[in-house]
Amino acid sequence: MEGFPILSVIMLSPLAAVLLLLFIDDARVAVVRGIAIASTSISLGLSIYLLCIYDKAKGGFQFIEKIEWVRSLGISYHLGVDGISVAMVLLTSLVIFTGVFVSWVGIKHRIREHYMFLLLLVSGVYGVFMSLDLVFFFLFYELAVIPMYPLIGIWGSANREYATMKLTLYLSLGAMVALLGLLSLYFTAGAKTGVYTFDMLQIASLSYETGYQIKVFLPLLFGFGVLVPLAPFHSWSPTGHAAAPSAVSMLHAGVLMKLGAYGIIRAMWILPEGAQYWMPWVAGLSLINIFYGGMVAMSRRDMKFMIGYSSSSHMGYVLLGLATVNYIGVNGAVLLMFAHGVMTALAFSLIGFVYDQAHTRMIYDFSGLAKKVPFVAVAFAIMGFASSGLPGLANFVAELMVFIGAFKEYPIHAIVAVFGIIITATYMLRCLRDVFFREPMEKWDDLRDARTFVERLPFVILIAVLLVVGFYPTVIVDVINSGVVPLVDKLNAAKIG
Amino acid sequence: MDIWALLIVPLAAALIITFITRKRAELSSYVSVGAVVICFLIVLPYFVRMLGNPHFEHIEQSFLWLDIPGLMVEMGTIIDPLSLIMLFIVTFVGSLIHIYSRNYMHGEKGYARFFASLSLFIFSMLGIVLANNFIMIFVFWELVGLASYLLIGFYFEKPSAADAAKKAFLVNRIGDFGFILGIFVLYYATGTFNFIEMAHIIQAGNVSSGTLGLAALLIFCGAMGKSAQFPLHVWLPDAMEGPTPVSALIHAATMVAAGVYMLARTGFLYAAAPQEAMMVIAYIGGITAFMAALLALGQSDIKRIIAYSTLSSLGYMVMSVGVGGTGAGMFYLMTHAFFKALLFLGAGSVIHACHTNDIWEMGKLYPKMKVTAVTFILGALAMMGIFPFSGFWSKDEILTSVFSSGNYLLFGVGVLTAGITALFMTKVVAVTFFGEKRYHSHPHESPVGMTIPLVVLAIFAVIAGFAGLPGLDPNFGTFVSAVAGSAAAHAGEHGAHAEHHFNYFVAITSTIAVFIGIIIGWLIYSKKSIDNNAIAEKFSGFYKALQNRLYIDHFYDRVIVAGIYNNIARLFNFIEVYIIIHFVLNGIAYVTRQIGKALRLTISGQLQHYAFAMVGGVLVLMIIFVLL
Amino acid sequence: MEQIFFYIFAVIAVVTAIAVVSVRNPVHSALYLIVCFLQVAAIFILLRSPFLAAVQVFIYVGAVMVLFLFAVMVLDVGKESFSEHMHSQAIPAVITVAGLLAVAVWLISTGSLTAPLGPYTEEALSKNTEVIGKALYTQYIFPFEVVSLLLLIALIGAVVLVLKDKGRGAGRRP
Amino acid sequence: MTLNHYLILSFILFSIGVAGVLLRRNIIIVLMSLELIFNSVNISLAAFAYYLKSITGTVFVVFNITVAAAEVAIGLAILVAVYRTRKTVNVEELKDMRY
Repeated sequence: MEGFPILSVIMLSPLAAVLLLLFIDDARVAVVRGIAIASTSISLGLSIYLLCIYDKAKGGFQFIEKIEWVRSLGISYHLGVDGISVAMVLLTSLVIFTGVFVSWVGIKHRIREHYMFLLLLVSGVYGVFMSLDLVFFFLFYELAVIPMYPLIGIWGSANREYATMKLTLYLSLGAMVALLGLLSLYFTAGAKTGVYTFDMLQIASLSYETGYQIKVFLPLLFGFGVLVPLAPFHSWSPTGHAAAPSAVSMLHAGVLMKLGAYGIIRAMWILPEGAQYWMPWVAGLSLINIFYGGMVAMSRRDMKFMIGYSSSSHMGYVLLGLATVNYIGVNGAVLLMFAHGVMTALAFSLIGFVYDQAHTRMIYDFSGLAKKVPFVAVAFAIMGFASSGLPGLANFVAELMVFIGAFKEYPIHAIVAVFGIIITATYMLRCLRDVFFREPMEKWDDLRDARTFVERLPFVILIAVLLVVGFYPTVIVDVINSGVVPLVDKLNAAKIG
Repeated sequence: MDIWALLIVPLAAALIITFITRKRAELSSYVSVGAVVICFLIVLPYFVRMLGNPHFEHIEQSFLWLDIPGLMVEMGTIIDPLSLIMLFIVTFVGSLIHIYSRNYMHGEKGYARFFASLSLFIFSMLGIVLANNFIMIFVFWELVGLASYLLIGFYFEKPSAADAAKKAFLVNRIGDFGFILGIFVLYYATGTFNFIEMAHIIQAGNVSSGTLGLAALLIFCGAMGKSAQFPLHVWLPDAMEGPTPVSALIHAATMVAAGVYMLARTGFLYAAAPQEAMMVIAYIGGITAFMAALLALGQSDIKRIIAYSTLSSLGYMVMSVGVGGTGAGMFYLMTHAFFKALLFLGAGSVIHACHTNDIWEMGKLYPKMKVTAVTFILGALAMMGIFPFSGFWSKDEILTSVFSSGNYLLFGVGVLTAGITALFMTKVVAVTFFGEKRYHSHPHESPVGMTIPLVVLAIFAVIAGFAGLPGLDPNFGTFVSAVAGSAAAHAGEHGAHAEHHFNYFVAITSTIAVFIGIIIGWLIYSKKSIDNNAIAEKFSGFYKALQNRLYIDHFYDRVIVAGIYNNIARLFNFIEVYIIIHFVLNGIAYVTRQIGKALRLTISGQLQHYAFAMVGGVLVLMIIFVLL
Repeated sequence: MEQIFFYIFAVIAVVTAIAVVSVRNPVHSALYLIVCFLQVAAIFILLRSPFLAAVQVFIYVGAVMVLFLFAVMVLDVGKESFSEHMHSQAIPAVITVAGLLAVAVWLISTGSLTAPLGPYTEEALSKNTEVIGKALYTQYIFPFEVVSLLLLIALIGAVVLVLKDKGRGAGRRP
Repeated sequence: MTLNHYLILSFILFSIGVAGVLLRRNIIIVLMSLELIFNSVNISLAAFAYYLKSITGTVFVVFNITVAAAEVAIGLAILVAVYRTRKTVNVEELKDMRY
C-alpha cells in the first residue's frame, strides 16, 4: 500500500459521492442510499485500516500527502495524521457510517439532498482532522460548518429557523476570530523565516515570543472554543441539537464539537507558551461547562435538550483534560472526545428513533417504554450508563484519565468534576426511569421497536465500539498516546522555559 | 489461568443468555446456574488447599490494561486467604441462591433477564474479590452497582421499584465519589494502584499520616455507599423492591458486604491511618448498627425487617473494622452471609406461600411449612447470637475487639443493639410462624429446589462459627491475618488482633442482653402479656418516627434532592434560558434587528440616491486624501 | 496652433455636454451628445491616436448614438415638463459635484507625473494603429478574447431582453 | 499642451456626466450621462498613454469602448423592457427595490 493516498481517499470518497449524487434522479432512493453507504463504508474501512497501520512507535505525522496549490502564498494541499487525528478520523467514520443508516430510517423527503449535504459536511470534517495546511484547515472547517445551515433549516424539527441561524452565526463568529489568529500566525512566521507559508508543520516548528503567544492564543482559543462549546458560548449547541434531524445531531454532537477541541489542541501545539498561560482559565471555564451544563441538563424535560446540555457538560471534561497539560489528562481528553462522540451519536440516534414515531421528546410524555421497545431501552440504558461513566464502557476510561490527570494539576477542579458525574448519573437515570420504566402507557402501544437490520445496525455498531474501548482501551489509547506525548513534551518544555 | 475463568465464565453466561438463549427461559437458568457452580468448583480446590496451609504465598496474575506515561493500570487478580474466603462465600451462597431462584422466579416474565443479571452480578462481585488494585476494584465496584440496579429494578413497571433502583445507584455513586477521590489521593501519594505495592510503601512510612487519614476516610466513603452505612444507608431498605433471592444474594450476603471486604483488603491503610480517622469509621458503624436495629422494630414488612437487620449487621462489621478488628469483621461477614441469606430465602419462601410481605398477614405458618420454619428459626437464632450458633462466635469476636480497644461507649451500643436485634427477630419468628392464623391464601411448603438451599444454608449458619473457635489453629483469624500485603503477613502489629482470646465478660454480657430481648419479644408477641398497641401508643411519637425511618429519607427527599432539583437546577436553567439566551443572545439579536430596521429606512429604492451617496463618498475620500 | 485647436474642441465638448444634461427634449440631448463625441474624437487625434478617433466615430457616433436615437423614438418620450426634468436632490447634488470638481482640479494642477515612462517613441505612437494591433493580439490576447465574448453575450442578451416573450412556459423545455 | 489640460478637460466632462446621472429623471438621459463619463475616462486614458509613452492606456480605451457598446446595448434593452411593463422612464418612479 506504499504510496496509496489513503487519507485523500478517506476524505474524498464522501465528496465523490456528493458529485455522483448530483447526477442521480431524486426518485431512485435505493441508488442514493447505496452510494452514500458505499462511500462511507470505504471511509470507515480505510479508517480502521489506518488505525491498524499507523506506526505508533514512530509517532508524529504519517501518510503525508503534499501538492502545491498556490506557490506565491505558500498554500499547499497537505495532509497528514498523527495519533490524535487517527482517533478522530475513526470517530468521524463511525459516526457518519451509522448516521447514514439512521437517516435511512429517519429522513423521508429530499433524501438525495440530505445525503449530499451530510456527506459534504463529513468530507469537511475529515479535512480538518487531516489538514496540515492552515488555509485548507480553515477551508475544511467552514465546509464542515456551513452545510449545517441547510441540514437543520430544511430537515429540522421545531424551531429550526431560529436554531440554524443561531448555530451558523455563532460558528461563523468563532471561525472568523480563529481566522484572525491563523493569519497572524502566517504573517509572523513568514516574517521570521522570510518564507511565507501556511504549512502547519513549518509554523509549529518555530518559536514565538511569549507575549505574542499569549496574545494570539486567545483568538484561537475563543474561535475554536465556540465550537467545543466553551462556556459561556455554548448556547448554540443544545438549540442546534434539538432542532436537527437525528443524523445531523449525531454528527453535530459526535464530531463537530470535537473539531473545536481538535483546533484547540493544534493551537496548543503551535503556541505552547500561550497555551500554558491560558490553560488555568480554560480549566476554570471547563468547570462551568461541567457543573452548569449538568445542572441545566437536569432541569430540562426535552430529551434532546437534555443530551445537548449533557454534551456541553462532557466537553467540559475534555477541556479540563486538555488544561491539565500532562500525559494522563490530555490522553484522557482525546479519548473522551472519541468516547463521547460515539456515546452521544448513540444518544441522538436513539432519541431520534423514538421521536420519529412518537413526535414528542418530552420526558413526561413517556412511561414504561421498555415494555414496548426493549431493544431501544437497552441501548438507551447503555448510553445513559456510558454517559455517567460506568466502567466497561469507553467513557469511564477516558473520564478516569481526565480525573487522574486533573487531580494532579488542579485538585479542587478535579473534585468538582468528579462530582459532575453524579449529576450526570442523576439526570440520565431519571430520564431512564421516567421514559423507559414504570407503567407502560396505552398511547404508546403501537410504538415499533428497532427490528430490522437497518434500524439496529447503527445502535449495535456504536454500542460495540463503546464496549470494546471500555473493556480494552489500549486498542486506541496507544495510538492517541503516540500523538499526545510529543504535544505534551513541547508544552512542558514551554512551561520550564 | 483458571483464576481468570472465574471472571470469564459468569460473564460468558450473561452474554450467552442475552444474545442466544434469551427466548428460552429454562435453558437460560441452566446456563446461569451452571456458570456459578463452575465458579464454585474452581474455587473449592484452592479453598481446601488454603485450609491446609494458611500461610501460602499469595498468587497474583495481571495484564496491562492501560499504559500511558505516568499512568499504568493493570487488571489483575490476587489469591490469598482473604480473597479465597470471600470467593468461597460468594460462589457457595451464590450457587445456592441461584438454585433457589430457579423455582422462586418460575413463570416470571423476565426470567432470562433475571438470570443474565445474576450472572453479571456474579462476574462483577468476583471481580471485586479478585482485584489486586484500586482501579480494578473500582471498576467492578461500579459494575456490581449496575447489576444491583438492574435487579432492584427487575419489576421496572412498578414505580417504586424503578425509584428504588435509581436511588440505590445514585446513593452508591455519592459514596463512590469519595472512593475515587481517595484512590487519587493514594495514587499520588504512593504512585501505584496495586494493593501490595501500596502496602509496602505505606508500611515503609513514606506517606504522611494526614494523607493516610484523608485517604482512609475517602476510601471508606465507598464502603459507606456499598455497605449502606449511615448516612448513606437509605437505599438498602428500598432495595427490597427487587426479587427476594436478589435481596438475599446482593443485599445481604455479598454485595453489601463488599464494603467490609474492601476495608479488609485495604487493611494496610487502616492499620496505618491515624486514630481519629478510625474513630470516625467506628462510630459510623456503631450509629448505623444501633439506628438500623431501632428502625427494624418499627417495620412490619418481613423483608424490610431483615433488610434493617442487615444494615445493623453491616454497622457491626464496620464498627469492628473501625476499632481495628478487621479479622472479627470478616468473620462476622462470613457467618452473616450464611444466616442472612438463609433468613432472606426463608422470608422468600414465606412470601412465596402467602403472597404478601406483611408479617401481620401471616401467622401460624409453622404447621404448614415446617422446613422453612425450622431453618428460619435456626437462622434467627444464629442472627441473635445464641450459643453455639455461628452468630454467637462472630458477634462475640466483634464485641471483644471493641471492648479490648477501650471504646466502652461503642461496646455498650453493641450490646444494646444485640438486645434489640433479639427483640425484633423474636417478633418476626413469633408473628410469622406462631400465634393465630391471619393469612388468606393457602400456604404450602415450597418445592424441593427451594428447601434444599435452605437446609444447606441452615447447616452452615449453625456450624460456620466454629471456624473462628478460639484456640483452634489455624482458625479464621489466622486466615484473615494472612492477607497479602498486610502488616501481619510480615509479622507486624496487626497480628495481635488475630490472636483472639475468648472474653467471658463480653460473652456473658451480650448473651444476657440477647435473652432479655428474647423474653421481651416473647412477652409482647407470643404471650401477649404486654400489649403491643399499648406500647405503641405510649411511645407514639417515637414509634411514628421509627415507622417513618426517623425522617432521614424524608429529609433527603424534601431537602437535598428537592433542593437540588427545584432550586439549584432551576436556578441554572433560569440563568440559561432567561439571562443567557433571552437577555444576552436574543438581546443582541434584537438590537441588531432594530438597528437594521432603522438603517433600512435609508434604502429608498431610488437609484440616484445611491449614486449620490457614492459620489458624496468619493468626495469625502478625496478630501481625506488631500488633507492627509 | 495645437493649443488653439485644443481649446476649440474642449469648449465645444464642455458646452455640448452641459446641453446634453440640461435640455428637456431627449432627442436634442442625443444630438448634442453626438457633437460632444465628435469633439472627443478630435481630441484623440490631438493625442496622436487616429485609430482611437476612428473607433470613437464608428462606435460612439455611429452605433451607440443610433441606438440611443432608436430608443428615444421607440419609447416615444416627448418633451418633459419642468417637474419631470430635475431630480429632487438637485441642489445637494450640484454642490457635491462642484466640490468634487474643485478638489479634483486642485489635485490635478498641484500634482506631477511620477510614473515611469513607457518604451515607445513619439514616432511609434503616432502610427499607433499598428502598435495597438500588435499589443492586442499578443500581450492582451486574453482580455481581448474575453471582451469579444462579452460583446457576444451582450448581443444575445439585448435580443433576449427586447424580444416579446411569446408563449412563456410552453416551450421552456425543448 | 500639458497633460493637465487633458486631465482637467476630462474631469470637467466627468463632473458634467455625474451631474447628469444625479440630476435627471429621464432614464435615457441618465444613460447618456453615463456615456459621457465613459468618454471623459477615455480621454484621460489616452492622454496618459500619450504622455507616458505607453500603449496600455490606448489599448484600454479600445476595451472601454467595446464594453461601453455592450453596456449601452444591454442598458437600452433593459430600458425598453422596463418601459413596456411600467410605461415610464422616470427614475424616481422605479423604486421597487425599497424596504
